[in-house]
Amino acid sequence: MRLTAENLSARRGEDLIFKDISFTLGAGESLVLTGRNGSGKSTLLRTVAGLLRPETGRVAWTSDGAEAGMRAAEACHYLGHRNAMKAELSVSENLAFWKDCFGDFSGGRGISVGEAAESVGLGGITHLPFGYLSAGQQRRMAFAKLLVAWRPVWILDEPTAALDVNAESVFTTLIENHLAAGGILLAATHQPLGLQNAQELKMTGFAGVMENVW
Amino acid sequence: MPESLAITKFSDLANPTRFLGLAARILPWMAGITAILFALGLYLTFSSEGDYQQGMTVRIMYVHVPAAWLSMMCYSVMAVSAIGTLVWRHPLADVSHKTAAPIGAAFTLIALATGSLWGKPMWGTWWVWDARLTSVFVLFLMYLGLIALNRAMDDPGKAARVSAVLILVGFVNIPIIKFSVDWWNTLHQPASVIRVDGPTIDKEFLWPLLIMAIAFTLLFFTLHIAAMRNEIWRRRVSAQRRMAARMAGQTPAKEA
Amino acid sequence: MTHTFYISASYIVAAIVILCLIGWVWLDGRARQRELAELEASGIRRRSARPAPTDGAAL
Amino acid sequence: MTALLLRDLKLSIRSGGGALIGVLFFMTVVAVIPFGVGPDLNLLSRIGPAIVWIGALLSALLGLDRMFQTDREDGSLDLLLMQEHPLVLTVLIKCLAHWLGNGLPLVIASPLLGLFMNMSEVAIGATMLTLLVGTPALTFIGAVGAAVAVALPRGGLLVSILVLPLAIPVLIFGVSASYAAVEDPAPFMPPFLILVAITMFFAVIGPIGAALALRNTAD
Repeated sequence: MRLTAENLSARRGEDLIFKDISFTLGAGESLVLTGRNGSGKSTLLRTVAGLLRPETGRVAWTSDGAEAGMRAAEACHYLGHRNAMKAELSVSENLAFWKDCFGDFSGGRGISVGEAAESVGLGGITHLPFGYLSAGQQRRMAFAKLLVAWRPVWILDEPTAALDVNAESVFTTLIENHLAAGGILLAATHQPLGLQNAQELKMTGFAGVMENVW
Repeated sequence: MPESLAITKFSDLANPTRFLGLAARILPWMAGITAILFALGLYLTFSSEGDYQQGMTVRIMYVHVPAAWLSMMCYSVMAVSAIGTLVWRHPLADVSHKTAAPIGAAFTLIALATGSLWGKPMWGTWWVWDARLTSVFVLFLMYLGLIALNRAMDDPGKAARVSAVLILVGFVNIPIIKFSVDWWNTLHQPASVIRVDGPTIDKEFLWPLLIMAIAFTLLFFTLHIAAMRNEIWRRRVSAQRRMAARMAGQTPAKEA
Repeated sequence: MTHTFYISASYIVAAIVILCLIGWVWLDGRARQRELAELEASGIRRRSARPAPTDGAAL
Repeated sequence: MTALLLRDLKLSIRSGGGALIGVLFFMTVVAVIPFGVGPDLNLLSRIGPAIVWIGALLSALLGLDRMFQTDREDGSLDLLLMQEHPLVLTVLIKCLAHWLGNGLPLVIASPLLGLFMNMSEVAIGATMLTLLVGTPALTFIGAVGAAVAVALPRGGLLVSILVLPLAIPVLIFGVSASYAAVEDPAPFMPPFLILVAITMFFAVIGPIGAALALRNTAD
């Protein structure tokens, strides 16, 4: 089970944000991206998640059961800046929808909606409309979305923004459990997540304009 | 609690809790009286003779006229509530004009449908674009627009103020509807019950019509009070849910 | 078509609309009361009702 | 996939949903026509099918820009793009939900407006039938426009401009089938079958085009 990136480069508009990034992550391994604002952390994460087309290079997922040529994105959970939850629907409706839509990836099972809300510490309020929750609570529920369906790779973009210390420790515990279960983590963050033996990749940003094109 | 004295005071009726208590007490009575009046009215309606000019179809009048009357009265109730919202910033006034809109739309729909069913045998067409019919149709659209406006806004307080302004602006339509048959020469017959020189309508039709009109009016108030009670409950549920969400944030999160 | 058709049609239309209206108000009220009861059951009360729940406030 | 259909339907019915507003706009547009052309019943019944069709077309355009926009704003679109299901299928389901929430109410409201335009019973039936068959095509065409405009600010206006020219064939055959039902020499079936063909054609082309646009506008 391996997530591989080879010679990735990507651009935003005409600017080359990064180039020639390669890494390999096996079961239980994690990679934390650091760097100042605009250094390309989010861009790299979106490229790995298949939401941006890489300028060069490729992202590949290899494991025993996987068919050749499968998109790596299908093995990933992506938690971006936005929570991907509807304010009009209740928390449980939101989570149940995503549970149904995601389906379980081979090699694991998601937990139920109630248990997922319980494990982010908000068990009693799943019947409330998502819009009634505070920003921190919304973020926690968005995190619960990762638990309802199994994906080996978690791609987290600033997961702990808008969270207090207490909730951060809950997140760290959940991430450690995921890694212990053979998961892979790829995260961008300002705050240290408090993970042991995580690899770190420092993004510098702006690798130059596309001078070879024009 | 010394509530027996204060209940007569208007300002205390403002208290939603007091309103709920009052509503619980009078709603069964109102519903009962409405049912009795409807039974009586319908009995009189079907035992009366037909009109020599319009034949049996005059019986449509006993539904059509009260519904048309209510469509205008409901808007007037909403306009008064809108003043309550804008001038006194009364929470019950917000609830009142919000809940009256669907009821008004329903009665306007009845007036339009029965009018159409009356027009087909009388005029040979379902619909004509004359002043009375058009202005009632505009009223119907205004009701629907107000419902849509209330649904589109998240904050009920702001929605109430915005729709109150719209209600008051739209109130110009009510006199137009009332006097359209006098001002313009239309197919629709002029008023025959409420006139300065007394009703021109035959006594035989007047009684069933009056009873049906009172029954419809009582039905409106029964439904309106019940709908207001529902709306108050809805806002309570929403407030308590918000509070529940806040409280869940304060309790320490459980370690997974 | 006979006049009876138009008369019965208009009474039926009026009856259907009014019954829908009554049904909506009735069911809406039932649903709201159930939600309030659920909230009550999960231990959430109005602030004014918490010390000594009276009839009116507990509704 | 059923989950996506149900979620989108729920969203279109709950507060802020477009179903009621679309119908209301439809009624208003058709109701202002008699003020413009005068209350001549013969004239109204002659132009009735065309007016109802144009009203339905404009109201169908009204809600189109929100089709992918809301999902993009809250980030759901990213997650939908990542899934295993083919994106074409996801788009097709979203189109279906959008039509059920916004298109079908227009079809249901159209007989009422037919009465207001003094149309005959046959004409009303024909117009309703052609709208039932034709409005899905508008949704499928609109999906391409909505997907192209999803990343743009003020995309709503642009969607209308992009979609209207493509919707003209639907309008032509919808209206001509409605007229053919009432005017004797012209047969009803040929334009109606062409309308069915157009809808089926766009049911294939629309989701493919929209999926392609969504993949390429991601940023």
